Amino acid sequence: MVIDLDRCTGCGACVIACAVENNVPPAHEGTTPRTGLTWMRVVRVDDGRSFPDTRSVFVPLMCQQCDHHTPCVSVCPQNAVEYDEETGIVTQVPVRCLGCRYCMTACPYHARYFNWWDPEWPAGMEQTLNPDVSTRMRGVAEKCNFCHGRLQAARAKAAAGSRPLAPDDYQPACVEACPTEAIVFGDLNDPRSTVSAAASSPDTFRLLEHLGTGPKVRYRSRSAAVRESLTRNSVSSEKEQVHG
Amino acid sequence: MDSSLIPRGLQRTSFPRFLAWVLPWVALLGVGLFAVYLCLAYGLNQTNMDNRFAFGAWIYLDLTVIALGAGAFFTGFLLYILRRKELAAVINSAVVIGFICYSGAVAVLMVDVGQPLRAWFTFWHPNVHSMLTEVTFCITCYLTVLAIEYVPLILKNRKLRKNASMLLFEFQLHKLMVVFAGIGTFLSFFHQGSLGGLYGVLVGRPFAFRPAFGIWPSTFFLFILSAAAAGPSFILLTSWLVSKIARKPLVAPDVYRTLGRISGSILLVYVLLKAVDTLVWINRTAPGLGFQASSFYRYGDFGSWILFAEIVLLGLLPALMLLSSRVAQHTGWLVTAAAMACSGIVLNRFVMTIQTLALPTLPFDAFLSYVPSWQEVATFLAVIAYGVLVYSFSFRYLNLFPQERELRSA
Amino acid sequence: MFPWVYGFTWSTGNLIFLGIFFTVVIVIGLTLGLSVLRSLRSAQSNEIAHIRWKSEFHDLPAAARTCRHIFAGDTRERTCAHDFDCGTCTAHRHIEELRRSGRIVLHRPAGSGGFSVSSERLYHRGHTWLRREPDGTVVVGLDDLASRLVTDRSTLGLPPVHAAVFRNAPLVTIRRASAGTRILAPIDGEIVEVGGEGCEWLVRLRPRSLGTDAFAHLLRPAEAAGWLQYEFERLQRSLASGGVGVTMADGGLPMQELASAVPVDAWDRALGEVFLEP
Amino acid sequence: MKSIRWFVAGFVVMMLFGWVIFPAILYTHEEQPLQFSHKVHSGETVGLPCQDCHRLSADGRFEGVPAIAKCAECHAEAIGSTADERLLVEEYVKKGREIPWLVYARGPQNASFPHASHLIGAGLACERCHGSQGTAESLPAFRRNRISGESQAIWGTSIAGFKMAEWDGMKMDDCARCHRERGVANTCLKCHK
Repeated sequence: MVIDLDRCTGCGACVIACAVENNVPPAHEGTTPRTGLTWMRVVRVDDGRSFPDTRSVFVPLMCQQCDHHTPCVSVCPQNAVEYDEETGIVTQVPVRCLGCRYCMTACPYHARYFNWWDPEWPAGMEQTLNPDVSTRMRGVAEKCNFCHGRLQAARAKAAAGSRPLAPDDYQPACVEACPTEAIVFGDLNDPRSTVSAAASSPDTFRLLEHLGTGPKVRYRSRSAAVRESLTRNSVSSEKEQVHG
Repeated sequence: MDSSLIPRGLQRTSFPRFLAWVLPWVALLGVGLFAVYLCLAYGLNQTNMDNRFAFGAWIYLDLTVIALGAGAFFTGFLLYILRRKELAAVINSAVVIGFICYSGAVAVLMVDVGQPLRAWFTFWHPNVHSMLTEVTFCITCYLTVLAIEYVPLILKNRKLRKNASMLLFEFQLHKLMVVFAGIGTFLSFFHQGSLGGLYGVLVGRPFAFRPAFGIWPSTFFLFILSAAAAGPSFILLTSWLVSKIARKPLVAPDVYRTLGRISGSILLVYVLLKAVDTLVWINRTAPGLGFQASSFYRYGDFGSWILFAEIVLLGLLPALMLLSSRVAQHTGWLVTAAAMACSGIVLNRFVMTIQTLALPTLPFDAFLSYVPSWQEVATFLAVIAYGVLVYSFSFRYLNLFPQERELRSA
Repeated sequence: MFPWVYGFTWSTGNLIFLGIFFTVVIVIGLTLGLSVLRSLRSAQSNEIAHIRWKSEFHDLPAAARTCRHIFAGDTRERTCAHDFDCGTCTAHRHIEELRRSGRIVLHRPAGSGGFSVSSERLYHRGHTWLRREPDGTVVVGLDDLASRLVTDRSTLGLPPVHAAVFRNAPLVTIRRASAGTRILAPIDGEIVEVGGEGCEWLVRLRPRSLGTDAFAHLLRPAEAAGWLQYEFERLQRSLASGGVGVTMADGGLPMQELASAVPVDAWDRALGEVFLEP
Repeated sequence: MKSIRWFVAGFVVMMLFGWVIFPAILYTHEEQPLQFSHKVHSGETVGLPCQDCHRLSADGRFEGVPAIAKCAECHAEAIGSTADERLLVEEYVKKGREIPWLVYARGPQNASFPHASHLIGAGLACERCHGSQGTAESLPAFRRNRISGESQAIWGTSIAGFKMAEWDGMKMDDCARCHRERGVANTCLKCHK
């Protein structure tokens, strides 16, 4: 997945699409920005200058789908977090999770979320639930899995048609919803795919590259200032304003 | 009233006075249990933890009490394996303290996890690469061992020993205690280490991450050493405290000195290795992950003073004090040094758990602060109340300090 | 966890980790099982009395475990490590040999300290004495210190005739203390007669063995005199710090009615100290 | 000796409780709203192929239980004289109501089983998992786990996991074993959602 920050307007369509697709319940009363369930969120990063000169960039942030040495997989005491060799997706199995939250402390991208409340839908709203995604209960962790329910449905559809999975069969909800087509999704291992082409562009970068986690989500921006501000040593600036 | 339960030859306060001491703790325990009920019935939204501060006061409490409870395994190791006979004076008390610390920690963990009923999944589907798996397995086994070590103390109660089968079981069990001491040492070694490894392996938290020796990060070994150093100090501290509260000598001064010496020497080794580890981290590990170590100390109240306090003020200083023969002559100074050593370890656990999570990782992250909710604090206090209660009852009805009778008549 | 559980793999990590875990569990289980088995076996083999004494001996304060040779002046400082079983003590045998060969002489006069010690009696650490009768039986009574504490015979629960008694195991119970105190039997044997009111002895026993080993652990009069004095001091010390006064700062004679001087709330402690109840 | 006798007695009682009494209590015993004979429909009498009622749709979804309209194709009027036949026609077909079948195979909400991948992708026969269900004379009782609310078919009748036939109780272990044998990925989210 490659996200073009220059195209992102911060509209939040991806966030809504993600929540609808993945049966994320409406925020419970008392939820704060720090306790909500947002598999995907858009963070606004300002450059710290005062009003007329300020420059902001919107960073859609979700599970970065780290490569093999993911910080979260190895720490889970009971194999409730898995690395899928076939797709490269880091998966979370809510029914296996005991809610120790070790994976959440391990994740440098803060992309994992905990169900602090029991999920509740207003009466009638449960009719809108996506049958391809299970709902989660209180006390377990969850996160973006590149709309795995869609992958399963796509696989079944391909099998019904006796054909292999095609790139167009499966796109995550956020990709579909983005009005500016800022998010490109596909097989990074396929050198001919659009996503590979986008990923090999010199203005792409990954968050916290130095940690060696090898995220499969890339960001790109033609602005060197943006690239610099998102890749530099995280703790060098204190003035930065953050709006989650 | 309950004099037939009190060990013969020991003087204990009257039952009403004991009740007056116990009741406030029972009340505190009750409040805590109510908080626990809230957390279990309504979920962890009762706490102030959040997605970023996923570990809070409870994990900190767990790491701390388990480090302080290390006195049980280490005293057992010195007494039964290395045959330091003089430590027989505190072994019973050490076992009770160990049991309290570990059972309290496990109890809090059961509240802390989101789905306590699934706790057994870790045994059924263990991920052996996770430090938490190692911790879970070892602590469960070790708590069992501690409970087994506690049993003879209880069976020795004056009323229970009248029953021949209890006495026989106690006698036979006690003869095999060296096996349990050995297993306890083995298990403690691994889980004290794994608790350190818990944070040391977090490559996503450059503040805590340490490179590995073999399969364990350096914090693994530092935690073992620091726990072994804090354990005897804590035993010293509690024995002294109990003797102050009970207003009678419980152990001979030379036992205090022995404990102090043991604690001091291990603490010294620990502080030196910790200093080396910190230097390696500042110069190699942190820059390798793209971070400047000094930048971690620019947030809030977490200045570099914390490093100084941890290593020098509450590390090197108490180590030297505990080793000094002049300090050892004065129980007051010895106790002060032991308290400082324990505080140093408590601070270390605080830095590893709370500071690690408070510091930002992403370039646009904010520094976080977190204040535990009253439910968290009450649960925390309930563990302390539980410990005081278990210890008070044990002290009243069991013979925790074998030297007490002799010291009384001396 | 087990090979048949879903998701189990025979990886090295699993093998090492689970191997160690199961070893630990098995060792804990086996050790626990072994102690249960052993206690069942010792319950059947009538070792209870022996084990009870052994266990309680180790709980006695060091002062109550003083070696008999201190009272005779053979040695200065020594705590018994053999459960008062001098028959198995090599040091005891050694000192006895030295004494027989005249290389050790008593350098402390065996003062009775006001307690009467009879030359025809042997003394047990539990404050009973024993006298061998010509018919092969022995009679057992309370020594001078104990009989001053236990003045009322009606508080004593004596065993029935034909009951088997074991050395260091309870022989008589005193019902006066809150939890009941036991007076220990000096030797193995069988009760043949129970003494009545006014009798100088409590029970008559037929010893299981009449060999020297059966009596080796008992104190001889020369030792008993010093021992009684020492025991009396020990009793006083233990009572004194509790704010109770049976003091004899001037080294005078112990009062005849010692019992009446011990306050009710200290009874338990006093009896426990004297009759070696930990 | 006495203690051994007590032990054996206790052992037998506990085993009986765990293996016979508890499972009997744990599962409900519910009859289907009406009896249906697979044998009549698929056998010589009518001779319908399985796919006539249980169909894979083009998007890969499986239509497990046919709607009442499917039944109405033949049963617009009563064909036989049995009570169930009358019930079907009077209560459901004529009123246009769906039959509230108790679906044996309805799995837990967190599991997904794409029939398409198994039937077409892997080429498995229906009988591989459903056994002789397709030729059975009557419908067995539906047994629901009182705690989880799931059908017993998900767990299988044999608690110990001793299987008489391949289709006897399709537990997760059975899925996993087949995946392993066929070299299909065994990750959690392969089947869970």
